Amino acid sequence: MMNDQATMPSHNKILVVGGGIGGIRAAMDLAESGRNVVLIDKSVSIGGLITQLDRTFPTNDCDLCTLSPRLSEGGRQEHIDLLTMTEVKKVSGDVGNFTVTLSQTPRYIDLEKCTACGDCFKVFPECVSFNPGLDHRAPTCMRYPQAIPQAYAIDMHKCQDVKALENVCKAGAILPQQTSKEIELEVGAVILCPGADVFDPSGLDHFEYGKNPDVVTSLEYERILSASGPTQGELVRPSDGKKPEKIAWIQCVGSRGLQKGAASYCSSACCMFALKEAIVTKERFQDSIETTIFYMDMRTFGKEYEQYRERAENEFHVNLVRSRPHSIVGDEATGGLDITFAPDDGSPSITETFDMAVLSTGFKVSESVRKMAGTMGIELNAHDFAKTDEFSPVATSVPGIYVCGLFEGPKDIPETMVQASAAACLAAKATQPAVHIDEDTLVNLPERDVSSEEPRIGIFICDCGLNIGGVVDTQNLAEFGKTLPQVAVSQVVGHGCSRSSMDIIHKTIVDEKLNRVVIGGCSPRTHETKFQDLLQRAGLNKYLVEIANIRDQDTWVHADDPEAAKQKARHLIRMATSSVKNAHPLIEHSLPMHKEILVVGGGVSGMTTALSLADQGFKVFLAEKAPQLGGLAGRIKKTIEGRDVPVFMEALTQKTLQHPGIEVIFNAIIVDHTGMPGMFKTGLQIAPQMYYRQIEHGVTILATGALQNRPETFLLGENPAVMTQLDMDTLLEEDLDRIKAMRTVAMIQCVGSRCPENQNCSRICCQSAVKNALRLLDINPDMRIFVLYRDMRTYGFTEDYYLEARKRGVIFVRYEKDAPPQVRPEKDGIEVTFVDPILGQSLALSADCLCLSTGLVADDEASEDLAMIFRLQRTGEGFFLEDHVKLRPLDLSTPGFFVAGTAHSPKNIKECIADAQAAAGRAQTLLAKNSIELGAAVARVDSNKCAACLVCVRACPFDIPFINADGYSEIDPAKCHGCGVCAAECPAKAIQLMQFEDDQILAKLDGLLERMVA
Amino acid sequence: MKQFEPVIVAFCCHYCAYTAADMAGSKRLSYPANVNIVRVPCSGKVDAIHLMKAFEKGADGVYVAGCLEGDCHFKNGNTKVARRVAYVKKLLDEIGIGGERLEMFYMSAGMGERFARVATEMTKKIRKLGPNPTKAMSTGNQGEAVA
Amino acid sequence: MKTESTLEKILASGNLAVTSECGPPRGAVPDKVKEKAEMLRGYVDAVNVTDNQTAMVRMSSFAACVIIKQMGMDPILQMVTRDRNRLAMQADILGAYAHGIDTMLCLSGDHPHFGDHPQAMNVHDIDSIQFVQMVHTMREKGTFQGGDDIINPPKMFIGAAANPFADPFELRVARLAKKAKAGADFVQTQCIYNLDKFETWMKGVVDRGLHEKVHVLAGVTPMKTAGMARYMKNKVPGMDVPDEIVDRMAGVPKEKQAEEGIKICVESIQRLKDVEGVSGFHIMAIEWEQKVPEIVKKAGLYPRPEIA
Amino acid sequence: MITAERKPLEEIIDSVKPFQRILLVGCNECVTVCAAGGRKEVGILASALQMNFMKAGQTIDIKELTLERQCDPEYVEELSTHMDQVDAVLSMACGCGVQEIARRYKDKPVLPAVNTKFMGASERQGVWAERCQGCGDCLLGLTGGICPIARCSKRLLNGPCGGSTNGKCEISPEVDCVWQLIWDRLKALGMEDRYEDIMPAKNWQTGRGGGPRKIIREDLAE
Repeated sequence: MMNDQATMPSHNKILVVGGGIGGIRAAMDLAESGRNVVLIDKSVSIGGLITQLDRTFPTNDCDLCTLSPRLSEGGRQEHIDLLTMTEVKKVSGDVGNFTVTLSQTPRYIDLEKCTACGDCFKVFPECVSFNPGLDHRAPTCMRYPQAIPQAYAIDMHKCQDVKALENVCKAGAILPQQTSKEIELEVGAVILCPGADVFDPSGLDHFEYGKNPDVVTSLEYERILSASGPTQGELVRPSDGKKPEKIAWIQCVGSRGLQKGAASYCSSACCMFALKEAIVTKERFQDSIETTIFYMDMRTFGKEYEQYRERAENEFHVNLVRSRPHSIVGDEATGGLDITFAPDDGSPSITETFDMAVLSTGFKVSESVRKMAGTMGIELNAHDFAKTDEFSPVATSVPGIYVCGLFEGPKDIPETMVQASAAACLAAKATQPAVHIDEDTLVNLPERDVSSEEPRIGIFICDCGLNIGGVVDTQNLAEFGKTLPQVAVSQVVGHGCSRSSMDIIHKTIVDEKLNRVVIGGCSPRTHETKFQDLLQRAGLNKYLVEIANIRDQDTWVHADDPEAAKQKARHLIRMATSSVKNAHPLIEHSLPMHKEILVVGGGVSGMTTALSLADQGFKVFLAEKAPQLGGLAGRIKKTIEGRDVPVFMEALTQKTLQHPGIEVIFNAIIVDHTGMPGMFKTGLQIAPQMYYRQIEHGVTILATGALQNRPETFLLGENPAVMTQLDMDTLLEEDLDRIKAMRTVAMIQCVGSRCPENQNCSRICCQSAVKNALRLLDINPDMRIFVLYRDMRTYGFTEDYYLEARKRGVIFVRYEKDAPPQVRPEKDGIEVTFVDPILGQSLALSADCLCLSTGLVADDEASEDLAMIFRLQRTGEGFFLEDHVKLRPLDLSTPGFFVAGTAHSPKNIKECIADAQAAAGRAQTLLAKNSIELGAAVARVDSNKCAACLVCVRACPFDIPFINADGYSEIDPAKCHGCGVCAAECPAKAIQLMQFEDDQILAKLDGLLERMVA
Repeated sequence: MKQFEPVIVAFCCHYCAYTAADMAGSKRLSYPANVNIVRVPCSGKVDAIHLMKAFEKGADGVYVAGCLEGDCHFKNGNTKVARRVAYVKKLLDEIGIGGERLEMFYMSAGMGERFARVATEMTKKIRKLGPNPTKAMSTGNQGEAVA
Repeated sequence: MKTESTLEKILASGNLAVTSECGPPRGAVPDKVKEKAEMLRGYVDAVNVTDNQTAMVRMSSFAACVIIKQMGMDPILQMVTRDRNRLAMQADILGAYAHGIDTMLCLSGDHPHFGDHPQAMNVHDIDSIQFVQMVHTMREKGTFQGGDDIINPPKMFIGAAANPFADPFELRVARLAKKAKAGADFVQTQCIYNLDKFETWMKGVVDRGLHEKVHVLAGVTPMKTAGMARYMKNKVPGMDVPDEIVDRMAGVPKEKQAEEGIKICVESIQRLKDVEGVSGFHIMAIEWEQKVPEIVKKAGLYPRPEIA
Repeated sequence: MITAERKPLEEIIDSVKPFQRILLVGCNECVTVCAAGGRKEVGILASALQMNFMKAGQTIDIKELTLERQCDPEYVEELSTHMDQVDAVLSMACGCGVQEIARRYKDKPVLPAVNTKFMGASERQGVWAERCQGCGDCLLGLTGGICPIARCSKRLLNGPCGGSTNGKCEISPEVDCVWQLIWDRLKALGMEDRYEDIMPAKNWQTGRGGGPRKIIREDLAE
């Protein structure tokens, strides 16, 4: 399929530049919504930066494992045309019909032929290069085990004997004569997600990076930790291979303008990055290792990130030291690193010795990307990132060219995923869906009838890097598998979900004529479908596989007791094996898809998501509980960049109200809900008459927003001089005289956030404070403004405004969580007392106005009701809980549900808009389908056993069973939700729930309790 | 003589308890390896027979873990099974196996900690109760099912 | 006169009749029967002899009646359908009549559930109304329920029970009508404490002219203590004790409560005397027979008329 | 339907003690519907018995089988193939089933595992109540379709006794006074007057009074 453009009409093609996680997400969203995509990456395989990460917070999963299924999906998607080692030369034309010229440097490998056997590398290691730092023994040019495409690449210049190299390859896949070629395509839109480089600290002599091998960047440290890294996941000190006992992280290297050549912005992701690395390190070595993070402000502003920081400090005892070390000096004697720093309590500098230092280097736009942008005529901002508008976060200055991920601005994975989906949504608008191609017929072998065969079980054990292999001896486990009855094959397959392993399993199934498969790996929740698809491709019914969760539910939780873990792994394998014997082929049912969308909430997110979908011809119902649109954003006057919010909101509201594709339902309360993705039924009651209305829709998007927090502290609500930042925002527009009259204004941050009542960081308060401070100074330049904060979290480019505020004389004073400022009413004002950390003594100031940064809290009441009615999970703070914190940030765990805006977590308007467009993009991936595939896990009645007793009819939570004309219970598989309650209650045992049949469950028990000595 | 290691079967609903178990995994919260999970789409799928057979086959303890009350993905499967569990507890008392070897728990998908705590408590409790009486007589079966 | 019954004669004479009851002992002790009956001599026209009351085994009503008859007093043979089938009942009726017992009360009887033999099978071959009908047939047609002729058919003066207070209330008058229809000559009512409700019922009875067909003897029971009042109110099915009564009993000191009970009982009789359709009183002084004379006196029902 | 209830396990256990190989037979009719003796109950009982004996270090061999209907010879015949491998039959059917097996297999002990209760209806999921005593001479036409024989504690045919309180029977506030129900129904049907007709003494011959009963349909009987 590679490089074959024939199948694709150009008008509906979209070019995605950059095969990082953002590019993959965008490409997959587009492909799933029926668009044809050309995904290009300049490196030899896709994956981008994330493939160098060991694990990601907050679950500390191995990222390769969470990502790789996505990647091979990416590879599998028939709509995606993948070009590696390819860059954009030229773009002309405009939205709807661009002409792009690509240039592809030679790989010297025939992708169709290369089997990735690795022979070429074994003989000629020198011609393969591997380079995200720290690489002593270039293992292979496949940058990580799950690389796509699954093929090598040759660096011909490094090759001495081309002939010999050619001969090495039995597949004859090496093409020395290959030359770089130019490809020209017609595309409707372009999405840029080229990612970013990380700051190179070698220029900073005071950190000895490059001189001293024990000073590494955070990315290099990831590689050291990574199972697929140069040290196979062994944590050793590069200098002498000893296990380090003290590691220091130094934050803001190349960010916040701290060092020469450093960017002035905040790189946003490094704090969590460092915390995660420290926690993972602690996890590995508990108390035998000491981890210290030197930071200025701990910027854990994302959803539940604050709690993650709490855990780092309290559970894992990571030392957080607020200070900027001024030097790292290697100590020849000890071989250690002397780090000198000044504690922020003003006490004199200290020097402490560490074994390793990790520099948390920030992001920067690479030269090549800057050039590319130039050729496209894309406007860049002061920091060379693509310029975007606060009200249109992923659109570049060139219509039809969209941007997502790091190139738009420093950010972490979830935000990148959001922007990717948003960009996909907008790009899709510029193009037409392609003719839908049924994938199965394309890739699957015809299904083999195994009904007459004796079970031939194949057991495949993943080591999942160290996740499983590090705790139990997988080889030994596979041997054990061989001893089980009816097992034909039992083997270890490395990363089972990796492309190569999947191919091995595929081949084994076919060659060994297997008719049942057991995978010993991670949770079926995340990987079952992947392996089911694999079976299908291998010509087996997808329900003939059983997954033994030996990772999440064994090695991850019993790492402390390898023997127990080993025994349990055996149990789980035995259970799965004896149960899979009884599995039999099942057929799935499908239903027509409702293409309508229900959007709940008419704020900026709700309206934007509704419009994004309606613009593409979908019918949208927008249910708003208030009698007008606008939500919280409707009360905001100005953005930090000074944009006029009311004007924007008014336009948005009018567009929404006038759009023929959108029906706005005011005063609407959701009262009931049934159905499944593609055919939901939701009941509304509409005030004031409270009449009832039911809406049929295919997907649901929750944009129910959040509430401005108004805790009754610091005299808020009691004293007219005390107000919230939101009040101040209004005041700034409506009562200039009062502002002019103010001489001193105090602001207190983290009011009602990062506290026991609400552990969350509200994310937006720091920037609002800075925003209002600057506006106050605009009106009244000699006003004295004090901002009392715990950590200034002006992430990304908002750091510039923080800087500006300081330059313009705003005084920022930090306070400790346990020593908050005290306030006392004064005549016409407020006295604020606080402890100055430098002087170490408390100061009092009289303010004309006290401005509280109260942030946002979940609308607990509303979200609780909705969670109840829609059966959704929520976080402790009452925000909706996404399906996967990193990779599916807007998908809720109930299929067909998406969340956008502050209902997900506190966000500013720009982020809400990105969310809204992204949610629309995600929704399209479902709506593109014309039928709903129902699982086969449905209840089936054996009419011979049925006593027509009505128990199932009465027990079914959804009233599906009925006694049919023939006098026995009938259950419509299309309607059955597959809970199995009827099966459990049937007194005649006449009902079985497919995939969970009694004999399968009992067989599991047999497998577990079989009294055999292992 | 090494301490008795019970075999415990936990029937976990896919949407909450099983997810909570995975959550415990990703948070690396360790709990006794004695607990073996059987995944069911809804706790309401767990049949009285499954519970009985688990003990008959030699489990020392069994528990069903479903969604929090009111949160069942299928409306009320969890409360339905809770009634069954209570019924089977009586049966077990009648035949001298001991109803206290069977329990019902509720937890949400996010409650990895609770899953680990429940697993630990249940294991402690069953350790105290000793092996399933059906194994008591047939010699040397004690640790074996675990071995 | 339909029968030889003294009670019938008293009622026919237009006097207010007075009956009371005597529960046979739970043992073969004839003296107990005599003792109780003796207390009533001269103060009542006839003495009900209960039949395994509250489903507790006692000396048979038939035997106790014989003893009382031998004392020269007039017993009323109570019989319940609970313990006998139609054969046994007819047999006993023949036997009783052979001993000169000429008045009886036909009941269905309390459920064994309340008694000392809850395990017992309750027969209920026929119900109380069919029972009345059966005794009536024996007297009027001279045939057994089965249809065969009786040699010297027993001529029983037939009584039944009526509970004006049980539910459904609207059925209560109709139920009396049914008993009348079946051939009841008199009814003795459940103890009356709620006089208003009784009067409502009585009005219904009079409106239908039932009091012409069947004599209504108003049942009264003196209460010993406030506790008893409360018990009757809450625990005894088909019993209606208004709060005023309970409060009034509770209102006086313990040692005075018995006295108060008697007072209430007497006042009730006084008031009921003037209620149209009431043709006498049935004083049920359970295990308190010695108080009956006092009540009868205080109620101005003494001396009893002499009827030859 | 005929309703039944599993006997206390202790009683069942005692009854099977003398035997080594048990054939546990369920019935797919009434006892399945009233959750007393269907396939599922058979499974649960088998498991319970098994455990009980394992506890004592003994093993018992239980074969589970559920017949379409235990009160029909043809179905009961299906057991014949198993009979020589068992020492006793434990039946979870109503009394009819137990007896049918006893009739067919003269030399095998048959033990009842359930108590047959009454002919009833299911009031709701899991609740069954008595409705008919099979008197053989139905009078429901006269009592508004509610049976005083099956549902009055004293089988009164001519109205409520003095114990009827707030629509409940004197024996327990859990029990409805059937005559209250009948009366309400008669009123609803405008048949109040019916009440005053005296219902004559019942002829019990058509019922148990007449000894064991039989129905013979000449046209069908062979």
